[in-house]
Amino acid sequence: MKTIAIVMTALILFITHAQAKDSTSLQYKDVIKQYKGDVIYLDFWASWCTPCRKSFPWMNKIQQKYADKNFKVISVNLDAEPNLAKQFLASTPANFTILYDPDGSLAEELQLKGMPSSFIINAEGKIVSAHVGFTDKKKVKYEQEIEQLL
Amino acid sequence: MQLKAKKTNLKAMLTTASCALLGSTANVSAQETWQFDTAIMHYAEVDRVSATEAIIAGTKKFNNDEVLSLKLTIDALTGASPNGATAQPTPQTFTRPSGNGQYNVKAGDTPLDDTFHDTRVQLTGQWTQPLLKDYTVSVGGNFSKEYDYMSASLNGNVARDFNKKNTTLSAGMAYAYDVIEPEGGIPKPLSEMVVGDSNDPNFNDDFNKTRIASDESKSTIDLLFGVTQVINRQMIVQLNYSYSTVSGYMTDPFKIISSVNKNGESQAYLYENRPDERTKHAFFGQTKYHFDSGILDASYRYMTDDWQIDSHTFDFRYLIPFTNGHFIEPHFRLYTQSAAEFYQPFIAQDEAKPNFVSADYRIGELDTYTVGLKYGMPLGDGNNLSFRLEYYHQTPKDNGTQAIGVLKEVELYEQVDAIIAQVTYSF
Amino acid sequence: MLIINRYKVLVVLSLVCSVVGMSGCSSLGVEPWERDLLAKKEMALTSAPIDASLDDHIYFSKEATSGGRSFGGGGCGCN
Amino acid sequence: MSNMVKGDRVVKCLARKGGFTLSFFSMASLCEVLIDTDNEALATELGLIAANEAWRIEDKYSRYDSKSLCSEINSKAGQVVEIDEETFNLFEFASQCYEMSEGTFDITSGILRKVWHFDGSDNVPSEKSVEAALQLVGWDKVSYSANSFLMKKGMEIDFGGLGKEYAVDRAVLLISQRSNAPFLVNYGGDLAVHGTRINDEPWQVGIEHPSFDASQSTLVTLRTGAVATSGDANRFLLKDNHRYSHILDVVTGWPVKNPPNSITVAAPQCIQAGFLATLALIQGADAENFLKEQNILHWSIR
Repeated sequence: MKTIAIVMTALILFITHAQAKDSTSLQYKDVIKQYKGDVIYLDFWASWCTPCRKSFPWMNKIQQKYADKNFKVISVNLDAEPNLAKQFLASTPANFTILYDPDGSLAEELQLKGMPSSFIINAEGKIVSAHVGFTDKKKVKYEQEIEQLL
Repeated sequence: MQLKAKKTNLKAMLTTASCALLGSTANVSAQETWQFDTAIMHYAEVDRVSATEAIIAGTKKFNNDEVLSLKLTIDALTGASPNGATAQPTPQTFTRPSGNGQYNVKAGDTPLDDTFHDTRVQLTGQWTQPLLKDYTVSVGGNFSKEYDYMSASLNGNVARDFNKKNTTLSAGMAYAYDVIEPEGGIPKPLSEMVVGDSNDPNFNDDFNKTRIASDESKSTIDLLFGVTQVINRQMIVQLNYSYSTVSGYMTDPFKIISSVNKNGESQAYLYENRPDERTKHAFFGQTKYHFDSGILDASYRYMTDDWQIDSHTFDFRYLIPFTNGHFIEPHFRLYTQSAAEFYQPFIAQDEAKPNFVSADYRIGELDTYTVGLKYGMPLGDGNNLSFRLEYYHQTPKDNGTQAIGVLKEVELYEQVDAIIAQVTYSF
Repeated sequence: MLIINRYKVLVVLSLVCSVVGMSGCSSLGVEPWERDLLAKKEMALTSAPIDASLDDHIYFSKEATSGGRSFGGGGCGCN
Repeated sequence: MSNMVKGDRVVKCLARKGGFTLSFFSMASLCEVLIDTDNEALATELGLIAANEAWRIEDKYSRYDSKSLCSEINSKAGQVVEIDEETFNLFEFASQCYEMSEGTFDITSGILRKVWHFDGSDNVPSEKSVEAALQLVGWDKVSYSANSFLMKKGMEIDFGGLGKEYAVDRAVLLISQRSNAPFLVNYGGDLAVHGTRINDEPWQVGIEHPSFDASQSTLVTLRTGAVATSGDANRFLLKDNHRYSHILDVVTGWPVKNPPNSITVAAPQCIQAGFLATLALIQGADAENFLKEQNILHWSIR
């Protein structure tokens, strides 16, 4: 009985190494260059993340509400397989820009702490604040921060 | 352009599509509604106890990530369970726990008391919510009432996430208070069961001499410390240490022990007596590994307590999903425990009466294994149905005790076979 | 008998602490956006809570050990 | 003989052997409801139920009515639009039709009418203009949820292929809830029957589809279920003596090669019959085999 216990604990301690990341994909400076002068709500989401789905209707609303005050919602999909994102988008309409970062290079560059993560970026391209998660209380705070920058 | 793919079930698909439109049953979007899990489980042992248990559990997620879950459990128990006495080559007679009436046991049979039919109702509630940045707190309560037993407990738990939620440390505490009010009252420990004609005038006085109280209680404090660690994209591990101390009445008022002479023949039946303190330590390790499509759930639990019971539990499940959303999940569980210090299958009449003694095989040396299979299928619109069938086998062991005299000819450690059948529907 | 038990407890306790200590280092774990498999409900540590509570009740009333995965269970006369 | 007037919408009630015929105009078709009852008041009430429902559906989903929800959706293409449950259910049905037909039955294909005008002339559109129109066609470019809908700027949706048949089925549903008198609903060739007539006599209906000259009408006897007709013989283009039919292959944007002039299909519900008829036409020359293979009862006129 003793040996099985040891083997079991060894199995639990079994550690694998993280895969290497190639760097041909999305970088922060490229994303910002395209939207110079806009205040940006940069959101990171994935199809398997349930709170992310709840944030889409709100992002649609603020994109429409502040569209004329050069405000942009940019959302970055982090699904490894893009068709998962397509299925997600087929049943969750989004009227804002969607970028794809399948190997997570932009996510890594910005050191995401959780999912969904969002960054509020001012017109000069500087990150003003970073947030994790999406709830009713948090979305009120996010909208206030955005309004201050507009 | 021809429709290449052979569409044989076009008419069937079309019927469901149009009936959804014209039947226009409203499908409420899932955000704010309750998620329900209902289950009926039937546990049946061969010639012994059988229980049917029904559960309805509801969970509601609120929009700031708070979760409320409520659960109602109703179970009904019937059948006979061993009263602790040994089998004998001759028929035996025992008094019912209530003191009125007897029941007889045939020669060679393990004595079973069939007065057990009981219905239990249990209500459980748990509230969980995030706190500050990385903390999650949860508080809950539990109330359970059956004919002769009442139990109430409260629990609290706090968990903190580290290093991007890869590591979670949690600490929890629970307090439970149980009261037992057995039919016939609390027996006097190690007193002799009065066996005789119950309408004999002084039977009642003799019976009452073996009673010391109408009810007893015990309280339990549990502490639980855990660490959950994500190893990699496919694997997560949890390690828990739990400490539990129980003080109060832990004796089973319905269990007795045979007092036998040199030739192993029962001379009397003594009511058992267990210590009123028990401290348990349990170490639990679980890992879930996601292969390409299957998911392995393997766990090991080591428990040791100051009743000198050590136990090892191995549990393996392997979920095999199919493309149409169905799945099967084979399950294998192995359990072994050493006997409690004061466990004895019988006691010699001339031996000095020990302080604590019990012949309840469930705290004797025991090996058990469970083999089962679960099959699940989605029913569309988020509802799913699953069936579970398991076979559970118990092998009580002699813990080194030598059978004496006639006890050699009877089965002292009868094995138990049981079936667990469950249907679960969630919507 | 008593001494050996004490020794067993120490061995297992030290094992747990080493794992806890080691898991603190950051090489273990995934980035938040790599949790697609872990996010599945079948990958939850207690993925079938109803089955778990029914099993806890059975094994609590048929064996001498309970809990470990969560609090000790019980709450019944269960003989 | 009496008329019930609702604005410019009139419901005429005519007596006939064994019952009444209620008739009105909706969705550019003559709509009739034949009810076997000698109770004129009941007949008129049931006729009004059907007519009001047909007009409600027309006002809501007609592409030509600028105040309709359909027009609002088309004008707000590129933005997220609020939709109600009925519209969501219609989109769910259209989405399943899109999948069952592997993309050839698509309610966003109305845009192709901008480049194709089947007026019997020879102005076949250029390759480029068809290609440009195709960019704005494709149900896969749409995203919708239980209460919101979004499609690309410039795209348009058209309930033409479903609207009339849906109105027939809705009329059958509402009337059968109100009375169990046997009746037949016929909206311009798309029809459905309900209830069993005296000594189980079938309904005899001649289908005068707008494109037919009198000699070619199809006589249908029907005891249960629904029938829908698709196809329009006099809409085509003729160039270098090649006849371009008005049935378009949504994937290529070009007409389907020699489909039948029209196909009438029978099915339990009118909306199913309508979809199957349109889907069969899209199979072009293979239309009849396709329906035979699926063992679907049909009549085809070439």
